[in-house]
Amino acid sequence: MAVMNIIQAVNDALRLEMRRDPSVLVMGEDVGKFGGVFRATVGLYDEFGPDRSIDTPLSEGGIIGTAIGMATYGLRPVAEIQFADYIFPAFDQIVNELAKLRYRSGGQYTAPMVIRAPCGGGIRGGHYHSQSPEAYFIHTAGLKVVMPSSPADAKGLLISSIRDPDPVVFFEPKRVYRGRPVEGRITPWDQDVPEGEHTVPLGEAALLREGRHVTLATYGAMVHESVEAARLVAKEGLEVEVIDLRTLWPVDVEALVGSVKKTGRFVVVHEAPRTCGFAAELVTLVSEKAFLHLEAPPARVTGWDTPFPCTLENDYMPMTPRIVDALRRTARF
Amino acid sequence: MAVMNIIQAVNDALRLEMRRDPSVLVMGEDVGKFGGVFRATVGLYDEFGPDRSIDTPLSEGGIIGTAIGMATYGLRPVAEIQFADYIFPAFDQIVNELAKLRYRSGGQYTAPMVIRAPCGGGIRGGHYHSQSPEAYFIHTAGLKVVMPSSPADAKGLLISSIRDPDPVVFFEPKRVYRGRPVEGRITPWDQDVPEGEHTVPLGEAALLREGRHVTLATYGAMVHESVEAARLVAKEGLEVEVIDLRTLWPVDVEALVGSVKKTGRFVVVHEAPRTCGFAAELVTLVSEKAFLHLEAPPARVTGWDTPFPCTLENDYMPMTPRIVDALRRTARF
Amino acid sequence: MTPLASRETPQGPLRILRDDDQAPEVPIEPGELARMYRTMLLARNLDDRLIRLQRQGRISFHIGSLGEEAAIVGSAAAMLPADWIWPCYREFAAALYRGMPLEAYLDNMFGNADDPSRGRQMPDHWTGRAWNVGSVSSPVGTQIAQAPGMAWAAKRRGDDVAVLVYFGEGATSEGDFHVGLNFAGVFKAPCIFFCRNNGWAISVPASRQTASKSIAVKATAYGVAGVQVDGNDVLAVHRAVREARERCRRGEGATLIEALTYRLGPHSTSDDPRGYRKEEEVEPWRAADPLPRFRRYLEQRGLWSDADEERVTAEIESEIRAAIEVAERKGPPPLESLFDDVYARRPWHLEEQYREALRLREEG
Amino acid sequence: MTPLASRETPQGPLRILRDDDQAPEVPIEPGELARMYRTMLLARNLDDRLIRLQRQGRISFHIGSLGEEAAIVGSAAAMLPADWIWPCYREFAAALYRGMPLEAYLDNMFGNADDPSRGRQMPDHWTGRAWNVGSVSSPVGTQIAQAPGMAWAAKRRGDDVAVLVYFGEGATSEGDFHVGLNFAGVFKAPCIFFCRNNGWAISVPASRQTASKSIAVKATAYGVAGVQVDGNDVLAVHRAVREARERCRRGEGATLIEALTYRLGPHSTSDDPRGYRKEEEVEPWRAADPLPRFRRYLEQRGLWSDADEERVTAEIESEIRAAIEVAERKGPPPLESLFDDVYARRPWHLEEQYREALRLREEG
Ligand SMILES: Cc1ncc(C[n+]2csc(CCOP(=O)(O)OP(=O)(O)O)c2C)c(N)n1
Ligand SMILES: Cc1ncc(C[n+]2csc(CCOP(=O)(O)OP(=O)(O)O)c2C)c(N)n1
Ligand SMILES: [Mg+2]
Ligand SMILES: [Mg+2]
Repeated sequence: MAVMNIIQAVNDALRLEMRRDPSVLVMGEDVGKFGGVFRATVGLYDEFGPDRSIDTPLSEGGIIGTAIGMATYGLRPVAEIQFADYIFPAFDQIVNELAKLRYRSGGQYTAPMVIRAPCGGGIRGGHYHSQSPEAYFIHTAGLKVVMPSSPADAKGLLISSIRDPDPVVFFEPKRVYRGRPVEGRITPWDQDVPEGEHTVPLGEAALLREGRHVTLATYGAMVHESVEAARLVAKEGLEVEVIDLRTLWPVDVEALVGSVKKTGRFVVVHEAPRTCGFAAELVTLVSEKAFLHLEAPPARVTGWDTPFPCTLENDYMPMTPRIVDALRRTARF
Repeated sequence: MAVMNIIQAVNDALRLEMRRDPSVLVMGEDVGKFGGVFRATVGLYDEFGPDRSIDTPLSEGGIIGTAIGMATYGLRPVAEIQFADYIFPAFDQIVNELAKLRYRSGGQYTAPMVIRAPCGGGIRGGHYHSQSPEAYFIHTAGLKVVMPSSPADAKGLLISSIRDPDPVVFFEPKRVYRGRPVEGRITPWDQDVPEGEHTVPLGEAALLREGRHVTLATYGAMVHESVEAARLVAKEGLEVEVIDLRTLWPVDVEALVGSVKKTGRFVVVHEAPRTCGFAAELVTLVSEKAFLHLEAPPARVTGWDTPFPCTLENDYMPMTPRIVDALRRTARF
Repeated sequence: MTPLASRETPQGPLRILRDDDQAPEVPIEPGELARMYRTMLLARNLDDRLIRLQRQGRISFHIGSLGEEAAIVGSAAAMLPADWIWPCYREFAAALYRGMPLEAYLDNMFGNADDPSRGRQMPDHWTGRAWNVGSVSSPVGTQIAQAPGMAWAAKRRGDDVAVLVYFGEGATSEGDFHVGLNFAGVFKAPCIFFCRNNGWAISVPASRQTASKSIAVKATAYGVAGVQVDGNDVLAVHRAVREARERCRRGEGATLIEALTYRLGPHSTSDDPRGYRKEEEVEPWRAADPLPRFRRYLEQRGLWSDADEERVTAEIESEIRAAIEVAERKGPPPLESLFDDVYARRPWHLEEQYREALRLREEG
Repeated sequence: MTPLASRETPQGPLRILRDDDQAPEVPIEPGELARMYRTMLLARNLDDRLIRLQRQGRISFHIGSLGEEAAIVGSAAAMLPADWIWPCYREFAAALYRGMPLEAYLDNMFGNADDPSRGRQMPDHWTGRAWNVGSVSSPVGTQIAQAPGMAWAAKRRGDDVAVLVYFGEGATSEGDFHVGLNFAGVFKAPCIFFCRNNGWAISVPASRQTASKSIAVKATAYGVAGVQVDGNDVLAVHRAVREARERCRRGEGATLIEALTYRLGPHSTSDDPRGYRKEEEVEPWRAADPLPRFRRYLEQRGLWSDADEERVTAEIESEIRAAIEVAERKGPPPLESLFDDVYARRPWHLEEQYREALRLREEG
């Protein structure tokens, strides 16, 4: 076991996989010599050289297009998009090409690869350093979408993603990249992480807290706000079951539906804008599969339907007080 | 009144708006001299010349980027994306630029414009000539999203979209572009369309059929499948209220919720893939706003979560039999 | 060739087949020359037949190579068997030349149960992995951004494999053209960018795509070699590609080749070019038809005769007829195929959706 | 200038300020020359002050122009008042030169209630419509694809307005660079593409962006004029842009200008360049600092003196101090501003969300 933050855990996963499998490589803007603007690929250039830790020209479309080509030929690229906000110049390559290659070729060609992208707000980054674009990719058939919330999961999920036969979009919640132990809070960051081989299977949610009154599903940085909210309302006797989805798609539907069947109430928390966000999918799934168990309307606690702001970002993101409010209202309904 | 199909109605709307306002222009691949691969801009080059009916190089990013520049300077471009499947190279310009320009500049700059894109399946076009990408744009704050189902609405909504102060993504269901009167069906295409000035306000749904047992919300080509399904189940005594949303976002929430409060049952039909599709948003909205009225789980009748296929496209799209099935099951629940 | 003149660079495009039908030093085996010509004939015949099938409603679509056969076959023939060829949508002749059976091609045209892509894509959107041939995608230009990755991967693996990627001059306007060429330049990828400049992108003339003097000159912007070649001269195309292939082998990186040719037919069966171009423009290009031009060369070398032409044409026709008959009779792919290959394994939601689709089919 | 040599094109970049600090025929009014220099000084001082503010945690971020002041001010000064200037993120000096008040700039730096963009964007992401200055966007290169549209719109309206659009050499790798230049070429848009080639894109050297000989040479690929200029020579930059502006007026279309300069500071306050570049590389560029170079020229013409320098520096410092004091004391924008300007009018769902946010603020 070693104490790591998420960045270190990501770095550890990359290093281990690159040692294990010579076809694995990292690529992107500033990822090579410099080790990435968030330092996720630091040291890999020294250990594996410029052919496996690749500084690319400044083009996300080029990064993903080239990575698709590499993967098609048999390499296993882990491509970094410097901020999730900058994934859109590569959107066509991801949605029309990467996601459809296996299907359109009847399995003749595949491009298993991982796209890593730091996402989310909380660093005063405004419109273009704060977005949470997961819904776009969840809506796209052929992609898997993952977002860890803790160092151990970051490591285990990233290793699983690299080994997965399908393309994975791997979002990293940058607000909790470096951990931030907060007085009195459960902080699953700066955490003990297994050294060496450690995998967390894709498609399995984590039950972070058991409870019988409300089910709360969330992921990424909002896990920590949610756990804190659950802790606060527990003092009022409200027992919240907190589920960290970890793999967003394909989601662990059994964990979700099983819990809601038990609690009868459902709250989803995410930073991304509300309309057509992933919360809508989760609410609908639960309503389809546990309708008769629902005792209150499922609630969405999400970013507002505006571009991500700067000064007022704490009014934008669904922080603990808003989650507490939603839990109380849902429980009281 | 004149009998028109959707293509003719779109053409009529463009011509009238170009006559009314010299800042309106059309642009895109093949839209100028040739009049568009679907003939939507035919005749505009002759009447308005190459500066207002513009053949562009083959680049969707360039089309939208340039259009944003034009709109910022005060022109009113109506940009055609030849197929909605090809909108993704312009995704960054739409999502990061067009949608956010007003917000990020505090209203100093705006880029009111319309992006027209034929969408949807039913023409044996496979992966890349059949997609329905509306959810990506509905999820993006700052955009309005419109999809007509009939010639009269196509004309009225397009004129409103061109005059709207916000950017509008205007999807045209190409399967019903040219009308196809089908024996015994209500076919709101090849329809009488008001000549001259005719607007349909954005944000107002159309009630196509009243009913008291189930509310069915849909849009685009699936309106016609849905109306037929409603007609069929009416023979069994099942009275379905059919709502054509027309403006997808901001949606006419009152019409929707009002109807569900009356019927207690809700079915959404769209061609786009199910997961994180617009149906999830509509189901969630209704569950948030009419929870206690719901007597059955809202049902989604949608495309499957696969790329759009070719040979089996009629198994992919939610055609009348599937809608009938969902209506019966929802009514029986 | 008159029609080329207007689009020539100062040096003029590379030509080998002279007006007197001779050609100096052609380093291609006679057998291969004949095979090249035969493939061009096959493509020509297929185009003709498939357009008729589409008019009869027996297939839904075809996008042909009429007039561009020399550019397509000449380039494919210059590559080595281990090389990768990544197509645009007009290069079925390249795949057939590489060995993809006519049957496999027609299975895709009919989208039947035996289509290796299981009827999921439109006609003319085939995949030929077994012959190191790529997967056709409709979005214009996407393959250009991918090819450098394949080429670089081959280089890193130490394989002597180069990648030939096809596209039209319209595709050069897409961002993907830029990023593909730029990455190839920076990474010295063994990649050959082959632009069929056929004069038109549907209704838009090449002059509207770019204000640059030529497509080949764009190579300068990426520090890669740029070559302009007479695309209706199959030997010149072969030479240009073979030279680019040599540069790849020598580690000198990528080449952008512009083959000047002309789309003699419509863009596809969905198109009628009379709406946007004049017959006067087409006429000189008809006279420059690459098939008779190549045939005259073969004839003067004694490698081809009227008898060969007749015999091979008859062979081709009967092959095509037989293959169509078989392909057309095959049923559609099974419902299950709709839900496979989205992922390596079918996840729970697709399993549910498959069961729902099955129930609906059985009940309806 | 030693440091330029390695990146010169055969002809070498345009230079006007000679090593003896003289310059022939400078057609700029003395008053304007002084104003240019003053703005460069202001930018230099602001950079210094803002970096300190960021270290003190009083602002969250700054991205500076240290070493690039000549490229930025020289280009902005060459444009006419009705022209549009569309910035990247380093050109606050261009906006200030055009008349945007220091207060407005600092309101953005603090994201306060008076920020014209209402604290919605990061520091250094301002908008200056009143001065025909654009809106800063972080995504690299997006403005390049938009500028030709503005320029073409102006031309169609019959306005004598040209558009100057800024970007770094890193941005030339994006697809948007390609499509912007290509559309400008095809539409003969009166547009000036101004690339600050400052040697680095964060940690990536210019040599890694492209294998082409220069950025300027890429103009060939689009049929537009290409010019390379010594970006630390404010007079050469002014001349290159003014000549491009003349081409616009004469209807000759766009120009791509590559200004060779150097980012003397970090990429931004989030960056530490010691992690990727050696001090030896920076040193010669420090010696080529555009401010003393311009000052020596002004001095030898008798347009500037030590006394001027002292007086103006003091003026600038107190202006900055005063503006910071005011800006810092202003409160944040009102909650309502979060929900405005998403659309022209607030739709039902944002009205609902605003009310929800308000309730939460009031209750919490
Ligand atoms: C991204 C994208 N935009 C538009 C289209 C529609 N389209 C199909 S082919 C074509 C013209 C292509 O021209 P060119 O690249 O010259 O190739 P050619 O057809 O002449 O071989 C267009 C616009 C498309 N398939 N993909
Ligand atoms: C699309 C996009 N990708 C990545 C980034 C992150 N990023 C910000 S600035 C920068 C480097 C830009 O270099 P250059 O264009 O040379 O401009 P400079 O900073 O040197 O002025 C990068 C990679 C971004 N802002 N946008
Ligand atoms: Mg072409
Ligand atoms: Mg730079």
